[in-house]
Amino acid sequence: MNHVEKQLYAAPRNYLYLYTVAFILTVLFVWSVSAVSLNDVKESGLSIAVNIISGILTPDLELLLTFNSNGVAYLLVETIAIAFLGTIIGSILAIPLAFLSASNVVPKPVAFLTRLLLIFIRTVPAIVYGLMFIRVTGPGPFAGVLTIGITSIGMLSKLYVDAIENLDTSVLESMTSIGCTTMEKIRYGIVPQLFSMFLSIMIYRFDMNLRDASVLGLVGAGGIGAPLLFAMNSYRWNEVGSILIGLVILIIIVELASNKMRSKLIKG
Amino acid sequence: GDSEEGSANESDNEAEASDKENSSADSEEDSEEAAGESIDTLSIGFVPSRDPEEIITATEPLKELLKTEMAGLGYDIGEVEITVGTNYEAVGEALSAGSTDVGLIPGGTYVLYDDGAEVLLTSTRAGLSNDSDDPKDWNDNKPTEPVDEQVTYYRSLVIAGPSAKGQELAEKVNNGEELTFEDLNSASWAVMSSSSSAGYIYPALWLQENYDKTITDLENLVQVDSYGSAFARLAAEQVDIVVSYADARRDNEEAWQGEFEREGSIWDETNVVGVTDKIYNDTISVSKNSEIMTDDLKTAIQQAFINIAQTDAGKEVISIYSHEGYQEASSSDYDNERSAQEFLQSLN
Amino acid sequence: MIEFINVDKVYQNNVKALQNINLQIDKGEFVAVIGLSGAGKSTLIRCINRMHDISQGQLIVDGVEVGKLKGKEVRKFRRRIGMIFQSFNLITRTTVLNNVLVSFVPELSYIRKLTGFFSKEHKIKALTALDQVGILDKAYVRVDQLSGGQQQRVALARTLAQNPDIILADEPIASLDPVTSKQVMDDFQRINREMGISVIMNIHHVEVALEYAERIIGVREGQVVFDGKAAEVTAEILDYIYKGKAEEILENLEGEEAYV
Amino acid sequence: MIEFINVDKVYQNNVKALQNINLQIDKGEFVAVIGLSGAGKSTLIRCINRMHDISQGQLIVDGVEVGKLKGKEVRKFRRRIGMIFQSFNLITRTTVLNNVLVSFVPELSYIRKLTGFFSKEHKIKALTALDQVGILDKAYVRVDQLSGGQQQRVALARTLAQNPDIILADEPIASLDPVTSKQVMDDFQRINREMGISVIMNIHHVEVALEYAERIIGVREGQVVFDGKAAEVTAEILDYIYKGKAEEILENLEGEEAYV
Amino acid sequence: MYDKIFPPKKIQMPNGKTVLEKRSRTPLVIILIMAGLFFSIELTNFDINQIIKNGYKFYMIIEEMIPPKWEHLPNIWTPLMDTIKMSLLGSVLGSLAAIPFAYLASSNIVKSNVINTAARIFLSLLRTMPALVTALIATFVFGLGTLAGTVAIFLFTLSYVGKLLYEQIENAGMGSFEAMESLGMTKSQAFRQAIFPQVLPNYLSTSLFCFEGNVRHAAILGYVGAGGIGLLLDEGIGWRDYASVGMILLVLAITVFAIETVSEHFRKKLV
Ligand SMILES: Nc1ncnc2c1ncn2[C@@H]1O[C@H](COP(=O)(O)OP(=O)(O)OP(=O)(O)O)[C@@H](O)[C@H]1O
Ligand SMILES: Nc1ncnc2c1ncn2[C@@H]1O[C@H](COP(=O)(O)OP(=O)(O)OP(=O)(O)O)[C@@H](O)[C@H]1O
Ligand SMILES: [Mg+2]
Ligand SMILES: [Mg+2]
Repeated sequence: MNHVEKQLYAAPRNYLYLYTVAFILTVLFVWSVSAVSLNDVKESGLSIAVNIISGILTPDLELLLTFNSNGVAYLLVETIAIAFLGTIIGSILAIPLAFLSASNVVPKPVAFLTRLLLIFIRTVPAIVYGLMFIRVTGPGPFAGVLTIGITSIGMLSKLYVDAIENLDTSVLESMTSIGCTTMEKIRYGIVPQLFSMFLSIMIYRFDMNLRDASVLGLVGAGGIGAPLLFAMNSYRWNEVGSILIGLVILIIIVELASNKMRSKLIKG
Repeated sequence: GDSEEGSANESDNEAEASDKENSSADSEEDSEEAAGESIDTLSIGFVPSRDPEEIITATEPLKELLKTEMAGLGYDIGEVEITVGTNYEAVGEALSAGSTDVGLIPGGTYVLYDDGAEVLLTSTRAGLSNDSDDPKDWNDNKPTEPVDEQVTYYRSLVIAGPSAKGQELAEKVNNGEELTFEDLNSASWAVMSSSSSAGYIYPALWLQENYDKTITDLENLVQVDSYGSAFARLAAEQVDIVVSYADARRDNEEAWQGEFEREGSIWDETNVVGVTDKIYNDTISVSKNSEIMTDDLKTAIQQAFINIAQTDAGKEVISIYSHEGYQEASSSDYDNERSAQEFLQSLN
Repeated sequence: MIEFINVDKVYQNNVKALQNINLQIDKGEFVAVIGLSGAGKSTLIRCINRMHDISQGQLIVDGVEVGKLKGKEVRKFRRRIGMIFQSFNLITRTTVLNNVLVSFVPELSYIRKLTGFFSKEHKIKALTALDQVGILDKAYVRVDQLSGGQQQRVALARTLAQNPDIILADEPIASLDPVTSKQVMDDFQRINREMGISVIMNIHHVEVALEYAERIIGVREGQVVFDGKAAEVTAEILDYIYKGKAEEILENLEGEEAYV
Repeated sequence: MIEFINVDKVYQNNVKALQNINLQIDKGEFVAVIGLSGAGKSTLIRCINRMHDISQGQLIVDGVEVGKLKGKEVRKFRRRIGMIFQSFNLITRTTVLNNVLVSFVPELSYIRKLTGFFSKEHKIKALTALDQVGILDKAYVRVDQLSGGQQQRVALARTLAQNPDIILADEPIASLDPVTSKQVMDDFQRINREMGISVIMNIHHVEVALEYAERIIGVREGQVVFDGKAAEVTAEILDYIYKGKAEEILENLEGEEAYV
Repeated sequence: MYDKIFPPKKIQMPNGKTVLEKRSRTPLVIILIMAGLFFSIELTNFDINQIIKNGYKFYMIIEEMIPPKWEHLPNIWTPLMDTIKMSLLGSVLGSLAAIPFAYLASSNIVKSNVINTAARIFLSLLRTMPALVTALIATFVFGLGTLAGTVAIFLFTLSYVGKLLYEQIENAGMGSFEAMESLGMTKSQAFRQAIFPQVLPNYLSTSLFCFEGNVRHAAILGYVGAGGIGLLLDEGIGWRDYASVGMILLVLAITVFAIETVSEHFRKKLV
């Protein structure tokens, strides 16, 4: 046996680990497949689904082109306002939470506790937050703003933490060599790096918040969500269609713009 | 910015209010008008019990009506804000927290949130051509039509659909047989969310009274988001039974043969297999925790709505809820509902 | 003048990085420190501006004993010594000018520090520094859009803006290609000659070191094994500085049996 | 044998990277291509295995006209030509062995391709290749834990495992330090001599090029301005190859007015 | 444009050279953001005073949730498992299906603008479709219950992971991809060998993040009859039984925590 073959057999064997993971995954997968039962599938249900889709595809253009406070255009503007303000509130609230849960910034136990808190914040569904805020503000877009704000915190702080943990700290070394204090290092070494990253994350979340407009509808929190839900509940699918068209156009515009801005922020 | 706007509008409205001669306002109270209190905004919450989209547009005139009416009763209201909650809880919570002043909510919701809400009025509506509690009567006298008589209650129906199971149950009922719980349990049911009076609570009571069982004892039970959805599923034969307010079939008559693509009419294809107790109509309730709420204001609101319901314009507005008038109500009117809820919650 | 007197440096993990160093570097010298990877070059340089504390001995810079400085004094002391790193260590995602302006941060008033507005004089000083290294035209470009050589020049300008007496450079051309390297080394030379700033530089490229530096210090296993004029360096001396390990590496390569 | 006949290469942005190239490189040669940054060295090399398409002229490798190859043929053709990159281009986050094994991927059955399981023979071949470049002992180490020189050797092993006739190397030592560079260059030389594999290499380090290559090709502004034995290269020739641009760069630096 | 309106400032240097300093865009951006804020505040009736005044009311529901109603726990298991099952299945299938779409959407791999744009628009449309609408339609096609929920989650996961994945692919180092091509691999082989391992850790963590999000979203899907724990949640809210809601949320939070921990484990393994 020459040294090449020897090396062949020296391969570290983590097969046990791999097989265990693979086995667990398979079991989980099979188990989850049991959620699927095909016997509920009915022909007539399909035809209703087809009707729904064709309803969506033949939108009520009148609604789309109405420009009063019940028209899609106005509601979209309101939705933008809700998402914008909500994103800003969420982004601001997420900053301290992100720093407190970044394990390279604060001690481990603090990071862990903050993480738990974030999980709780994330777990409460928008509909429950909606109810909580309606108690504070009454129904309407204001409650929507706060709901969007708080539901954004989870993802925002997670992405913030990633950015914080990927900070380029080499610059701090050179600032030390210039004779900067810790505060100066943070202000000039860290903030500029984080600023554009955070901004880009915020823009991304804004884009998502616009899409979450429909969830907002559930709690009567203004914007396009409520009409969308009402139209759905009363099976006026061509109205749903016109609302969705408005939403799609808006979101595609926002996505294009936000992609541009984000890449500009990150790549310069 | 809000308060400024409010006060700016106020003067306009005052002018307006004195311009218009109020037909229905009491002339005695007219004299108090000058010394009237002023309220920046009065917010009214509606539940989405009918077609929310229509509620929004149809209730638009209510704002002016209410302002005029309240002005006549000595209250200058800067702005009437109307919101339609997407669910009952939103309106209930807002009312109990005092972030909404007035709520047009069902009795069930009122009872659930009565820690913070006080009922002022019960609506009256046209009765139906059928008011029997025997399901067979409903099937023999189809379709059901509204009549002139005003009532303060409605009923919920257990309706069997066109599926084989549904037809089988309907057959039995129409032959005068009593359905057993096994019969009912063998069918699949669609119910509304658990706080819905007609879509959950009263059917549950019906089961309790007749079979000593409750809804959660049913094996094939699904919850759906709206009555429209329930009937769509009934038409699609995804479920055999839906529970809904008595009028619902009239509301879905068109869709049945349209979007839901059924051959026969809704009256031919569905049958009533159960009729629940009387359900008290929607209430007009006010918040106990609202800052502006005083006893005088409550009386004024009470009076204003009764007056509005007597004008033609007002009738048209409230017809969206199939309200035709209002009667004063008190908390004890809802004791039945209370015990029903207590009972249901005790099952959980 | 920099003076090492019997300096030792032991890292926390008990690695003896420097042993008994005795050196004297005069103002205006251009010194290249050469030696194998891990020989202790970086440690040597970093002790000078107290990025690392020495463990034993004395290190005196312009009459001040570095080890005795405290808090604020250290920072003040560091301002007189510029430092250049292999990986440039610039603030990414901001402009060249901002990177140079950073060197004025410690001088700013409290409000300016917070808002980040620099005065016109500072801007002019920073631009002048950029001009000295020939990248004035890139002043408003984001640093991540520059080539490696240009980035190193920004770092150089940042250091120049600091108006230092001494520049410490830790392998400033290691990640540059030869053409760019030459330009950067020329910059160093010019700065050294025209402004009389001492330059102490770690460098892997022996031929470059010999070309630009006046004096070569050879470090091997934490000890100074050669110290003399660049012109005096012979192949044997290089062999001596680099040998110990070079052989080891070769041995490793030709090892008969390989284990994981 | 590689033959360039009147080859032109124009990039989509209308940059004329190569102009009228005529070259003939025989089997077993060790050729170094030198020239300034942007001269077209990389382009020249990359045309050979059709990583770039040429715009004009003919490029013939072992009797096959490269430009005429289609889809599958191109891939088959590329398998005979190894390529080494300046930045090694290894698959990070996986072991050295896996990096070498990928060179067998195009030969694998469909299922193996997907699952990534390699046969024992392939593994032995890969290990042998690692042995040839002397890093057999690192076979199961993750590549990101290796030094630059070791990483380049992994790349070399990957290419050797491919069993190529020709190796194209694009600045293989640009990011290595001199000691490691030497080791890697020695590897290239050994492979060239012992296995008779042709090596065509872009290189910035002229002195290294002169030491290892038999033949030097000087490229300037997309044209071959020198082609001859390494021994024949004089200072004037180097000056000629590099000059044009060096001046330009200097001019640039001293430009009077700077705009943003 | 901007520079025309606000001409660059000239900075005169002592040695006679001049530098043109472009006017900073920051004021413009600040003005835009301020305007956005102003309009948003107007439109949404945002009023900070109301928060200060009524803020305490926010906690009332939370207070009622604590302590959670432990007796509710036995009712939670089955629907929770249903929720996890449908989220798991939907997330696994969705993440897998996202790979080909992300591949097609990446401009550095597939060099066809038409295909890239088509794949991106598809993903974007899918993402815009509110989960509630997809879930509702799915209940008609697949019946009321978890299958419909699974389909809705599948589609959402596909769109979300697909978008993030293609962004990661576009940011991946192309060096090794190039090397693979030079070895004679096809594009998809080179992708499998060189790009996929690079994006794998992020792909896994995105998928797991999405899975975790889906468990939470599944809570909402109950609303349209798509099964799972959402029904129970809805019931608790409907009855104002916040102690039960609290119990459900606690169980959900523990589930989310478990998923996150597993996710961290694998990410550390891979990076
Ligand atoms: N922060 C540290 N903690 C512990 N040991 C260290 C530290 N920094 C360096 N060392 C060790 O000290 C010795 C000298 O390191 P140093 O970085 O000074 O070498 P160098 O000559 O700069 O090498 P290179 O050319 O690779 O940069 C090495 O053995 C190294 O492992
Ligand atoms: N993909 C491309 N598209 C357009 N132009 C290119 C591309 N690649 C290279 N060029 C241009 O072609 C010319 C030759 O580039 P090439 O990369 O071949 O130079 P090089 O000699 O390898 O330079 P270096 O030493 O910097 O690697 C340069 O002007 C370059 O800008
Ligand atoms: Mg070092
Ligand atoms: Mg090149």
